[in-house]
Amino acid sequence: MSSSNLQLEAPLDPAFKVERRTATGRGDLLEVSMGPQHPSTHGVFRMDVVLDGERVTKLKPVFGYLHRNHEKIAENTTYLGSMPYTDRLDYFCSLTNNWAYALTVEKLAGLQPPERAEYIRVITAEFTRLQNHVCLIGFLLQDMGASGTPLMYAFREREAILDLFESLTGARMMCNYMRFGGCRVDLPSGWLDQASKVVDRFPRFLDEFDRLISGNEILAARTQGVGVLPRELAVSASVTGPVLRASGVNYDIRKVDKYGIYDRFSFRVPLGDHGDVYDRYMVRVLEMHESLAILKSALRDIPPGPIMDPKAKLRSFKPKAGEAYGRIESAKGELGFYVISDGSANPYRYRVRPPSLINLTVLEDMCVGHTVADAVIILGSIDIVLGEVDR
Amino acid sequence: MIEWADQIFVLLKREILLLVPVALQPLASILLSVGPIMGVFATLFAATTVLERKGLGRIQNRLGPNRVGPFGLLQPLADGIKAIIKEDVVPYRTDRVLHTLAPILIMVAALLAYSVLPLGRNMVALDLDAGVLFFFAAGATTELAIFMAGWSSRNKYALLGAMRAIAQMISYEIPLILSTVGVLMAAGTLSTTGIVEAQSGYSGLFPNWYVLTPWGFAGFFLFLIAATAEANRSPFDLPEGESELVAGYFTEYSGFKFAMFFFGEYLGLFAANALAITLFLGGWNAPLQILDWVPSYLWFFAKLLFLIGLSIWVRGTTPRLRADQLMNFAWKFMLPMSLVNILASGLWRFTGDGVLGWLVCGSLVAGSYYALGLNLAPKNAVTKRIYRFAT
Amino acid sequence: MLGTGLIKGMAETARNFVGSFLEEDRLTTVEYPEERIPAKEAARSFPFLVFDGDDAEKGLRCVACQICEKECPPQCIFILKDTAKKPDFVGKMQFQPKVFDIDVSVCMSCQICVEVCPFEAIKMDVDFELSRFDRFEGLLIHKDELSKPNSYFRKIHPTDAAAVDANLAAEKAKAEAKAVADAAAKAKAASAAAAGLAAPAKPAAAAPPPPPTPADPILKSASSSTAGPGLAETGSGKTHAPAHGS
Amino acid sequence: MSFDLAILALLIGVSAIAAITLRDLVHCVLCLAVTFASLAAVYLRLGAEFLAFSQVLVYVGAVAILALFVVLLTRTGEPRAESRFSPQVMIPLAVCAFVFTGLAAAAWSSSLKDSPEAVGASMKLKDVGRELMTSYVLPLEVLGLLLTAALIGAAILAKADDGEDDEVTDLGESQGQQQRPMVATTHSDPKHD
Repeated sequence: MSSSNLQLEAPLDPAFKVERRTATGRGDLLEVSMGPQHPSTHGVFRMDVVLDGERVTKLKPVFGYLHRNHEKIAENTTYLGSMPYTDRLDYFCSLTNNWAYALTVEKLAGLQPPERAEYIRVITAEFTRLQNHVCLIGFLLQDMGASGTPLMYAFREREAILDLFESLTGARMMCNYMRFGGCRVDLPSGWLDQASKVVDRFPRFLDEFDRLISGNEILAARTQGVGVLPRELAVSASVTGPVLRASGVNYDIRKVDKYGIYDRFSFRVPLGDHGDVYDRYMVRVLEMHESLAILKSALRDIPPGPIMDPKAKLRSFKPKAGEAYGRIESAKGELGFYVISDGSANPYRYRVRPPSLINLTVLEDMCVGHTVADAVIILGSIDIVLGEVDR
Repeated sequence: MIEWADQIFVLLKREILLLVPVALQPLASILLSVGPIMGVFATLFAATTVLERKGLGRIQNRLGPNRVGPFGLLQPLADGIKAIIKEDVVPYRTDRVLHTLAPILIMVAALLAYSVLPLGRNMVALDLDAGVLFFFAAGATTELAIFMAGWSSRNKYALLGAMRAIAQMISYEIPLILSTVGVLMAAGTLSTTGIVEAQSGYSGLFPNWYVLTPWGFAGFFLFLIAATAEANRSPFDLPEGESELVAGYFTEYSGFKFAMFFFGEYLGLFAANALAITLFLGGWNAPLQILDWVPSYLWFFAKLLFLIGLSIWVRGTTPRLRADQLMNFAWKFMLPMSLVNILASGLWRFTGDGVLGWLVCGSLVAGSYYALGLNLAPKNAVTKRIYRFAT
Repeated sequence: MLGTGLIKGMAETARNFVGSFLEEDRLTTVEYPEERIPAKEAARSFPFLVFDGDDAEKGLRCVACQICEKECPPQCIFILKDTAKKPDFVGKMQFQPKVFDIDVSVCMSCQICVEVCPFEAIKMDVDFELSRFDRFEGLLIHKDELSKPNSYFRKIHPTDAAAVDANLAAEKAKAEAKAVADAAAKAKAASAAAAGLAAPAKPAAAAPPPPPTPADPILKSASSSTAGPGLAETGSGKTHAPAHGS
Repeated sequence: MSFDLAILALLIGVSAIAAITLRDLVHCVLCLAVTFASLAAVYLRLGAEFLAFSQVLVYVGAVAILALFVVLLTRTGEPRAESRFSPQVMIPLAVCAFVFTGLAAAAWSSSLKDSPEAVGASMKLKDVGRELMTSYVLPLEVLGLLLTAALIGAAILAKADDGEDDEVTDLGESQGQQQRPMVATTHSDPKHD
C-alpha cells in the first residue's frame, strides 16, 4: 500500500544488499541479555546481544513482555470500547492513536467530522507530535549519559502541553478524546489563548536545547555516522516516520494522504541525507519547527461550529458490514488501523499497524558492528514505545 | 590573633598530645591526624551528595531533595541509615572474600591519599619527601579494588564495567601524572607542602599560583580532565554508565557495600581535586594578599568546594563518551598535550615569566591545543549539516 | 575549535541554574502534599454516583439500567438491581441499584460510563488519592462510598454541573407540564365522558404552554460536552425507562 | 631483625606461597599483588620512599593489573582440577635456589651488612634524581629508548589488530561462535603497560 504512493527522488538501487558488518576478532564472544529490566531499553524490551569485546556481532530483539491482547480485546468489545485502549498503545501519543482509530471507523461508518472538530484534531495531533519528539530527544540524550538535564528540560516543555491536554480532555496521557464523527468535548474557554502561549514559548525551548546540546562535541561524536540506515533498506523494510525521512525518503502521510484537513496547511518535510542517529535527531528537531508552523495557522483559523457529526451515535453504534484501513502520520511513523465490520456492535477483525514495531525490525542491521553503547542510542533513536510494539 | 586562628588545630593537637603519656604519643598523634581527616571528609561527602543533588536539580529546573530536615539538608543522614539497614544481597556464585574485600580496599586506597594533602598551613598528616608519588601510588591501588569488585560479582555487566574502568584509569593515569611534571619541575620537589610553599607569595596583584602561567593553566585543565576520568565522573562515567552497563562494576552490590563504593568514589574525587589545588591553585594560600588573614584551611576548603561545584556543573551538562572515543581522547589528545605541556614548562624556566615567556609558552600550548583538536576533528568534531526540506 | 560546544552548553546550564531561582515558570514541580495544583475543570479520576438532596439512598439518580456496566471497556462496574421501585426526580417510579461496585484497580478512567449514562447519574471525580491498605477489597468501592451529593459535583465541575442541572430542571419542568397536561387531558376526557358527547370540539385550552427550555448556548454546548452525543440522541427518550433496564 | 619487619617477611612469604599454590588464577595474581605491596612496605621501612612508592605504582598498579587482564582474557572456564605441582617442578626450584644463593652471597659479603644506617638515611629524593641524571644517565636513556621502542611496537601491533577488526564479512557465512577460534587476544594490553 505504501509503495504505491511513495515518491522517490532517485530510484532505489536494485542491487542493494544488506551488508552486515561483523567484527572478526579472535576473542571469545560474550552473550549479554540486555533487558527486559535493563535501564535503557525503554520499558520491557530485551536485546540478546552477542559481543566481541564491546562490538555487537549479533543482536536479537525480544519483545512481547507487554503484550496485552489489544487486538483480541477490541474484537470482543464495542467500537467505542476500544477507544480508551488505543490510548494505551503508544502512551505518549494517545491523541494521535485516537485519531487513527476514529478515522478508520469513520471510513467504515461513513461519518464526516465537522470542520471545527478537524481543526481540533490537527491541533491536538501536532501538540502530540511536539511532546513526543521532545521526550524522545530527552530520552535519547539520557541514553547517551547526559545525567537528566536535557530530559528534564524536555519534560518541562511537555508539562505545558500535557496541561493543555488535561484542561481539554481531562487526562494528561490517556486522553480518550476523539469519537467517531468528531471530538468528545469542545474546547473550554480560554484554551486557544493558552495554546497560543505554549506555541509562542516553544521556540525558546528549541533554541535553548540547540545551545545546550546540538553543538556539543560529544553528541556529534556519539551520533554522527552511527547506526546508518540505508535508504534502500529503510524502504524495503517499510520503515516509516522520522526514521525513514532521516534516510532521505520523502514520505509523510500528512502530505501523501492529506487526511483530515492537512491540505490546508503549508509545512515542509525535513529530510536527512545520512540516515544516522544524528540525522534522526535533527529531523525530529526540524519537524518540531514545522509542527509549530501548522499549530500557529490552525490556532488562528479554527472556525466556530459543532464538533460532532449529527449522524454519529454513541450507544448501539453498529457500522454496516465492510472493512476499512485508516492511517495517519503519528509521531513515530505510519500508524494504521484495519477494521472489518460484520454489522454487529463489535468489530469482526481489528488490527493495528504499529510504527514502532515495524521500525524496530531494522535494529539489528543498524547495530551490528557498533559497540553496546551505540546499540543503546540506536534503539533510542528509533523511538519505540513498548505499549505499541507489544500491543 | 590571626596566627592563632590559622593554627588553632595544630596548637590543639599539640596541647592534647602533651596530656598523653610519652609512650602513647605516636599513637595519639596518628589518631589525632587520621580521625579529623576521616571525619571532615565524611562530612564533606555527605554535604557533597546534597549539594550535587540540589545543584543538579536546579540545573535541571527541579527543586532537588527537600524533604528530610530543613531544605533537605539531612538527606545524607537518611541515605546513610537506609544504606546501613538495607539487606546486603550477595549473589550465590560470587567470590565472597573478594566481594567483601573490594569496597574496603577502595575506601582504604582513597583514604590513604589524604595523608599527604596539606589541608592548611602546617596541617598535613604525613609530610613525605615523595608526597605526590605517594598520592599516585595510593590511587593506583583502587584499580585492583575495582577489578576485584567486577570480577568477584560473576556478572557480565560488572565484569565489562570493571574492564572499562581499569582500561580507562590506566589510560588516564599517564596524562594525570605527566600533567603534574611541569609543576614538579617548577617547584623542584615532590613534597606537597614544598609545592604549596613554592606557590606562596604574590607578584603584584596576582598570587604565584602555577595556574596563572600558560603551562600551569593547561596543566590544570589536563589534570582536572584526567582526574575526572580517574574518578569515573561524567562525562567519563562509562564504567558505571547506567544506560549501558546498569551500574558497572558495582552492579551486584547493595546496602552498605554499595554505599562504601559510592563513598570511595567521592573520596577519590575530593582527593584528586585537593591535589589539583595543591599543585596548581596554590594550596591553602589566599588568592589576594589582603585576604591573607583568613585561616588557610578555609581557603583550602573554599577552593575544594569550587572544584566540586565545577564537576557537578560539568556532570549536569555533558553526555557520556563512548569507550573507544574515550581512549582516543586519552591517547591522541591528553597524552601529546601533556607532553607538549612539559616542554612548555621547561621553556618557561628559560624564558622567565615576562612577555617573552607568555608569548612562547602561550602560543605553544594554544597552538598544540588547536592542532590536536583538529586532529580529533575528522571523526569527532561537529560537521555542519544542511537539511533538505520537501514541501 | 574543540570545546566550544561544551562551553556553550555549560553556559546554558548555568543560565538554567540561576533562572530556576529567579523565574517562577522554570520550576514546573510543586511540593505536592503541601502545595497542590488545583484540579482542572475537565480533570477526571474515577467515577462516582450523584444523588440529589441530602439522602444518598433516596436521591440517587442511578436507576440501575446497567448501560454503564455493559459499556465499560475493562468491565469494572458491577450492578445488582433492587426489586423495589422508587420515584426518581420527576416522580417516575424507577429501580435503584442494590449493589453498585466499581473496582478502581481495574477502572481505567476512560469516562465512557459517564458518556453513555442517560440519567446524569455517574460522573467523574477528581480525587486521586485512593491509597488503601487492602488492594483487593479496599479498592472495590461500594455504593455508599461512591454516592456523592450533587453539591459536590457542582463544586468539582461547576460548568458541567450547571448544564446538567439546567437540563434536568428543564426535563422536570417538561415532565411536570406533561403531567399537568395529561392530568388535564385525562380530566377532560373524564368530564367529556361524563358529559357524554355534548361538547366534542372544544380545544384543550386549559393546558398551559410548556415552559421555555433554557436556551443559553453556552450551557447547551457544555451540556453536550459532558454527556456527548448520547444525550442528544436519547434526549427524546429520556423520560422513558430504558429498555435494557427491565 | 625488628618485629614489624618480621611480620612483613611473614606476609611476603605466605602471599608468595599462596600465589603459586592457589587454584584460582585470579586469586594467585591478587596474592602476587599482596606480595608486591608488602615488598613496598619493606622498602618503606628501610627508608627508601621513592622505591617503595614506585613499587606500588608500577607493580601493584600496572603489572598486577596486566597479569589480571592476561589471566582474564586467556583463561576459559573453571580452574582445572589437576595436581597443584607440575612434574617439572624441580627446574624452577633449582633456578630459584640458584638466584637466592647468589643474592644471599652478595648480601652477606656486602660491606653494608654491619652498618645498615649508612645507606638509606642520606638518600633524599633529590639525590636520587641527581644520581640518575649524572652517574646513571646512560642506563636511564637506554632504558627510556627501550621502553619507547616497546610502546611503539605495541601500538603497531594493536593497530594491525584493529585493521582486521574492521573487515566486512557476511554474517550468514560465519554463524556464531563455533567457527571462531577460542583463543583470546590480549590486544588491549600493550596500551596499558
